[in-house]
Amino acid sequence: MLEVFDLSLRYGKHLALDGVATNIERGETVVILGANGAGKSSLLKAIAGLVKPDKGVQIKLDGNPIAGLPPHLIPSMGIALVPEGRGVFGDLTVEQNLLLGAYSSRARSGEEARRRHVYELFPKLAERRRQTVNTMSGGEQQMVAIARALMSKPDYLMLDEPSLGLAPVVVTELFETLGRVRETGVALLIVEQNVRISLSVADRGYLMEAGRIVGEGTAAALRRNSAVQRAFLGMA
Amino acid sequence: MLTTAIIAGLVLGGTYALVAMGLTLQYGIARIMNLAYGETMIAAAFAAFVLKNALGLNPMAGLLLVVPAGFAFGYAIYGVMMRPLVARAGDRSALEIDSILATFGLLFVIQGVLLVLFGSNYMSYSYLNIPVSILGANIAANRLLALGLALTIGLTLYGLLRYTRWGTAIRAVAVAPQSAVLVGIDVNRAARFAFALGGALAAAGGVVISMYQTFTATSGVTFTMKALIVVIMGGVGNLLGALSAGLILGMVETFVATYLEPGLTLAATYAIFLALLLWRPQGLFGKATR
Amino acid sequence: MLEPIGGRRAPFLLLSTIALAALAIWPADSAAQERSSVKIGYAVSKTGVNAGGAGITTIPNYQLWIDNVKKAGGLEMPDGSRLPIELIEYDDRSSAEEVVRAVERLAAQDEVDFILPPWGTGFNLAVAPLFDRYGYPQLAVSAVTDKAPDFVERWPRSFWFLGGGADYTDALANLLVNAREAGTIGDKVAMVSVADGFGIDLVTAARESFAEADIEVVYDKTYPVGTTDFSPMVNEASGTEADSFVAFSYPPDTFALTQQAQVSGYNPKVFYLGVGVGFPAYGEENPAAEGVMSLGGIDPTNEANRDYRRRHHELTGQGPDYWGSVITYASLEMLQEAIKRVGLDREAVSRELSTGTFQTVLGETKLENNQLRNLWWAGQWQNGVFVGIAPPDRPGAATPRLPKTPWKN
Amino acid sequence: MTQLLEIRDLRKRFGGLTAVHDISFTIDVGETVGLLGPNGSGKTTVLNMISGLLPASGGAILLNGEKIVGMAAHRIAVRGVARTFQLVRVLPSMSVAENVEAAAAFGPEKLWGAAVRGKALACLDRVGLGGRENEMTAELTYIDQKRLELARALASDPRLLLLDEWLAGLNPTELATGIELISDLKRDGMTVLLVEHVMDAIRALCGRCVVMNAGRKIADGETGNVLSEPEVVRAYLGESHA
Amino acid sequence: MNGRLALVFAVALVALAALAFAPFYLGRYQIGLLIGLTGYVTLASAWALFSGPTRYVSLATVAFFGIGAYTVAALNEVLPYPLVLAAAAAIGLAVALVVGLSTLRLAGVYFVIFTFGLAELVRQLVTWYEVNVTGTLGRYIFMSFGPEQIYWQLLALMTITLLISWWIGRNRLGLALKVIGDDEVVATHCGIDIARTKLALFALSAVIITLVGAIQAPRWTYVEPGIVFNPTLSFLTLIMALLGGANRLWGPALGAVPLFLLFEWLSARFPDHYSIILGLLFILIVFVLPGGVAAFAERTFGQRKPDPQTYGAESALSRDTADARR
Repeated sequence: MLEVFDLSLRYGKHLALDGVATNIERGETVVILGANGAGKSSLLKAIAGLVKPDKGVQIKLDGNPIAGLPPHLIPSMGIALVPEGRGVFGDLTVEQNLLLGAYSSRARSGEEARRRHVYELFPKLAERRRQTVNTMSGGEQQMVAIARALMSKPDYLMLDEPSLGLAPVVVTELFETLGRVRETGVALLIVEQNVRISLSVADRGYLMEAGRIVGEGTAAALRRNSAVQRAFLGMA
Repeated sequence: MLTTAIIAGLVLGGTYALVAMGLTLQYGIARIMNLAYGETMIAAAFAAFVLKNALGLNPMAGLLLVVPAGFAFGYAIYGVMMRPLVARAGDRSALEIDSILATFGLLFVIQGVLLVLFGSNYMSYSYLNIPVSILGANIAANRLLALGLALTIGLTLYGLLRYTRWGTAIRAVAVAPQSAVLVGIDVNRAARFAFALGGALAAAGGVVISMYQTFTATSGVTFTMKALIVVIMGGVGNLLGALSAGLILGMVETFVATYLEPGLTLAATYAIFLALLLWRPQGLFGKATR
Repeated sequence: MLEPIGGRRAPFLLLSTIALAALAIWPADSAAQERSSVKIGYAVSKTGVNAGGAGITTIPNYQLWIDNVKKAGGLEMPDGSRLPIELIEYDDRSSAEEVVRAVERLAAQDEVDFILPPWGTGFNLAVAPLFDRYGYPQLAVSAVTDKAPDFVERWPRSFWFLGGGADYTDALANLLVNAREAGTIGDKVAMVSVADGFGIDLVTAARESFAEADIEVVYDKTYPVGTTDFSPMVNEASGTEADSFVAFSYPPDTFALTQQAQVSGYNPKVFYLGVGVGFPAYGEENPAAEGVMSLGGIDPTNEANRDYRRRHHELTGQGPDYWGSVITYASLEMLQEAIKRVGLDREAVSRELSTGTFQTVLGETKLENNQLRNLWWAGQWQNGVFVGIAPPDRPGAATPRLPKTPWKN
Repeated sequence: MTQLLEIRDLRKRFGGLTAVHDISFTIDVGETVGLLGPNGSGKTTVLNMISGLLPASGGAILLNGEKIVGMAAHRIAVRGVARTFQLVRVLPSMSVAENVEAAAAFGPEKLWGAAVRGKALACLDRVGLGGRENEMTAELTYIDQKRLELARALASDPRLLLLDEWLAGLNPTELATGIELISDLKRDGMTVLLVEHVMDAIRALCGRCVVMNAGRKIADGETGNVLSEPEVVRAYLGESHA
Repeated sequence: MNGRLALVFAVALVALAALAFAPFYLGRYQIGLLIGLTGYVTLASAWALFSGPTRYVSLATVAFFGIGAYTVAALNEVLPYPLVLAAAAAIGLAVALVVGLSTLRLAGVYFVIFTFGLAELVRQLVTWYEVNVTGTLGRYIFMSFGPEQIYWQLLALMTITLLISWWIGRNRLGLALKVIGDDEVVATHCGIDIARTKLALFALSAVIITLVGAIQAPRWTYVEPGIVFNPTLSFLTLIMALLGGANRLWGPALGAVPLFLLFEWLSARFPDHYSIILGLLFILIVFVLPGGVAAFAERTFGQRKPDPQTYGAESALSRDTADARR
């Protein structure tokens, strides 16, 4: 289980996270909903070790503290992040991106099998393994980013706004793929503005506002929640 | 005559390439614009000189001592001086300016230490200054050694960077350090390693050059500048680019000296360099990023 | 909207910085005091591009001389008393602006008694007006110029010790003519020169000297400072029919040209190079240098000179070069002797330098029209010593050994 | 209706690749047109050619009958074309107000002094950044940076506003505010070309849509009609949106 | 003109007057110091005029400086002095325009190295010309005036440079440069003619630098390419301006004055260890005074504009987007 409790994070004067507590079980799919600036991305970055939380040990993986670890050690704990803007290696080929995905020692065993599996999940990438990623479309790059993250053999895969800037048809396709990823037993932690589609793959969800968790519930409950409907589903 | 010119040009270019490859690693991967690069070379040249004169060690054996020392020096400098600057820099251009300023200081420190230790005299010794005949052209063995070393180092490193996971990781650090972290690459360590490797190459270049070139404690700057030109021509961070650019530059100089006018060799170098920059601002082999 | 760039307080800050700095640089205490020492100052290139040249010809000799005076208990005055030297040295960082300001500083701020000259033709010319304005004698040693007579007219207290380009090239032409007449060589010369003041002055003079001597220049190229690869030039020269190879080169080039000639198996009968051939490292314990010619040289039989070389080596750990070094040292001996004769009055010292006859490591030394004319215009490495061979009628001159022995590998 | 923009057989090649293939469409004064298409279909390239950021390889762009293709970007800007960028481009070393002043000072009116300040404040007010003119740009949240970009575009009094995924990454509440803002501009007679993936916004704002796929125009017409065309559904929307 | 501005001008005027009369009270060496000081303040300020706001780091300083000096050396016996200066400025302008036009596409380190290469190219070409066409390398400059006149000319040039810099900072041009420095694409879409703006500023900066070289040349009597095209000058100018803060009116001066005096003091007190101490100080300054002296002074002496450095954390937030953009 990945647990976060009492996590606070400050950028200068601005309090980005204020005592956040969440948890995610293995195999679970959780979405985090909230306005821009509510602190959703900061939460993912804090878990990935990219930003340092304010104090103490507030992130635990299976009971072991991981907060404060340097970010490059996080993937070897089984936690992978697909950041906003994808963060692919644009100058490298698809294959090289995947090779680097399996960089951590944890990922080396069974790399070949996993690569085959990933190419099965993303057949388009299999066709283009030697193509430089920069020359691919936004949707395909997002696929590369997810495929690369999967190569690290994650237990927990975090995705920050995966649908941003993608055409509707690509978004649909993307979430279908995420559904298949989910079936392989990887836990997904998704930050997404497209609430409707993200709730469709999620088990549970959190609501964030101004750096705090203000609500949580099952996906079905959240879909029924009138506040959520008003704020996120565009229903009056 | 033509073959002589071509071979002489390649051999001269080998020196340039050898010198430039370390700088391209430091600047392309570790993102440190190291103005003290030439001073590192000169320090290595002095080391080879001392080893030969005081201990009677031949410079080839000297390489085995000096190159690891260059690596260690680079490793230490990165850890002590560059790392805090990297951590502090908000963006790439801030790091560029900081590293230019800091290594400019380092340049003076190394130069000052060399001046105190050895004075400002011209240093020269001769090693392997024996003619080797290639296709009718007599070439000095020591310069041939530089070419051989450049080709070996260049192609080996290129192969490593291109075809191994470790090398791909280093390239990833060069192009997207933020993303490299996400796959578990220790960016700091990779940069430090690349910088140290650059230091080792500088040391190798310094030792080899000391075999045939007169040097003084203050002559490092000329090497830095020549190396910079080759690096830029070849495309920042591109080893094969540096290798090719170095060879091309050597050929250009030799051809101008042979067929045109020795007085215009350096002018031709700069003219070609400037023309190339205008034609392809990203260098011969650089990608049009940034 | 747009605020002025810069804080309101910046001008005040700037002014106070200047004020503080001015305090720091101001003369600490210029009150007149009993003379207990002789202040001698110099600015010379300890760093920068000129450091190499200054480091071999100028700085060690200044050190040696000052050490020597110290050991003798100070500079002797006309009354027989001795005053220690108080030394002030600056680094001009090989910059013309710095050397000018440093000499101004020595003259106006430190008010030294004598200023020793900087290294290099250009820098000696740069500071010449200052020496003149402040009335300091200028013992310009490391300056080769054909215009010395003009300069003496312009700056009557300037002294020029190294002759002009034409002196050297006339001597060289003369050597070649003699060899030609002896049937040793033909009358063709291949010539290269470095593109800076020294190289150009000499090559220009050489063209004239050779033309007068009916020597044909079949290859004549100039290369830029910083050239490291000489294979094209050596190969081209080697392709000509010339028996003589002449290079007006600087030390890095001199060494590189020699090595390149060896590698290319280029064995002209006369092999004459520029600055650097006279360095001990070039020819002492290096049999390959046998027969190489250049500017300068020494008389190996001169006892004083031999003693000087020994002391130089003892103090600085390196031997002096065979051209400018001993002359630099001799110029200092002349200064020392002039002070002994007429005291610290700079005008009188200048007169004495101009007219007096001195016993120095060069032997009896006397300036003609403020110039040292009794020089070795050409020398040759013979058995590990760079001996003077021209003018041939000068006492102690060795006989040129031509053709040069082929390179030994 | 007067025609403001006319694009005729516009083409763009990058090396061997043709990114935009003989596109033609027009925009009338006061219209809001959506430019849709899958990622990589060439929408942003079209936008870049209109604003002068990229030179066209062929074809014509006319603004009010004047040929602007081949013109330098700053001259097109002065003629009344303003834009925002897909990835926000604010000026990081300058304050919020200065960001907007930059456009007001060099736009068609070339304001200076008090006028430029007034104009900037008005534009900031309009996008909801009133009172925040002295903050540093880097301190702003993503959405405020987007607002700032719009304010900057408005400060040059554009006749044609090009918005490149300006509404991307907003949640429904924010989206509603954003749509409201653009509607206001519409009401004031602004002509807008909108590159957008958010279909709610397209439906709410655009009377007409042009759809691209693989560099070619595959549909052009009234929004409702276009979005139900089978080719558009297949290439862009997917079944679930049809 | 508001009160504060008037006060600043008054103080500056008094300071200027004091500086102008200084030669009457000072010794020759101090005048020499002032020449060096005003020379470098002018160079650094002129450099920052273009490179500060646009962030185009130029190493071509010595190319123009040398052109100025060489023009004086070549023409001082042919033309009256004012015309010599005018000729120098004209040549500097012409070269700057050619260079400016050809480098518009270059950015970042490419521009840096290009400008360095340019300085070397000019030096090589001048050398080649002298060697092959005039047959002599060194040139003599014998002028009838002393260091005071050189100083006054430099002081006037410095004042003009600072006034221009101040004027640009309050002018539309200054805003244009800042926008260009931040983002050229945005600048052009704001309606700024980047090419013309950059070219104008580069040329202006180059002409001032050329004039500094022309005015200082008579100090040296003898001029040859190796002396006037000494690349150290480019580096020193850059370092001074960056150290002081190239984005502020007084920044370059705040870098040039202490550094110049530091060089002077170090080379006098520690002639043998000068390089080591200088280098260490340099490194220390980089670590202790990031962002330059001017930024430090502002932080210490009064709150003005927040320094981007202190917002490192926030900018980390937007770094992903910023990088994706590159």
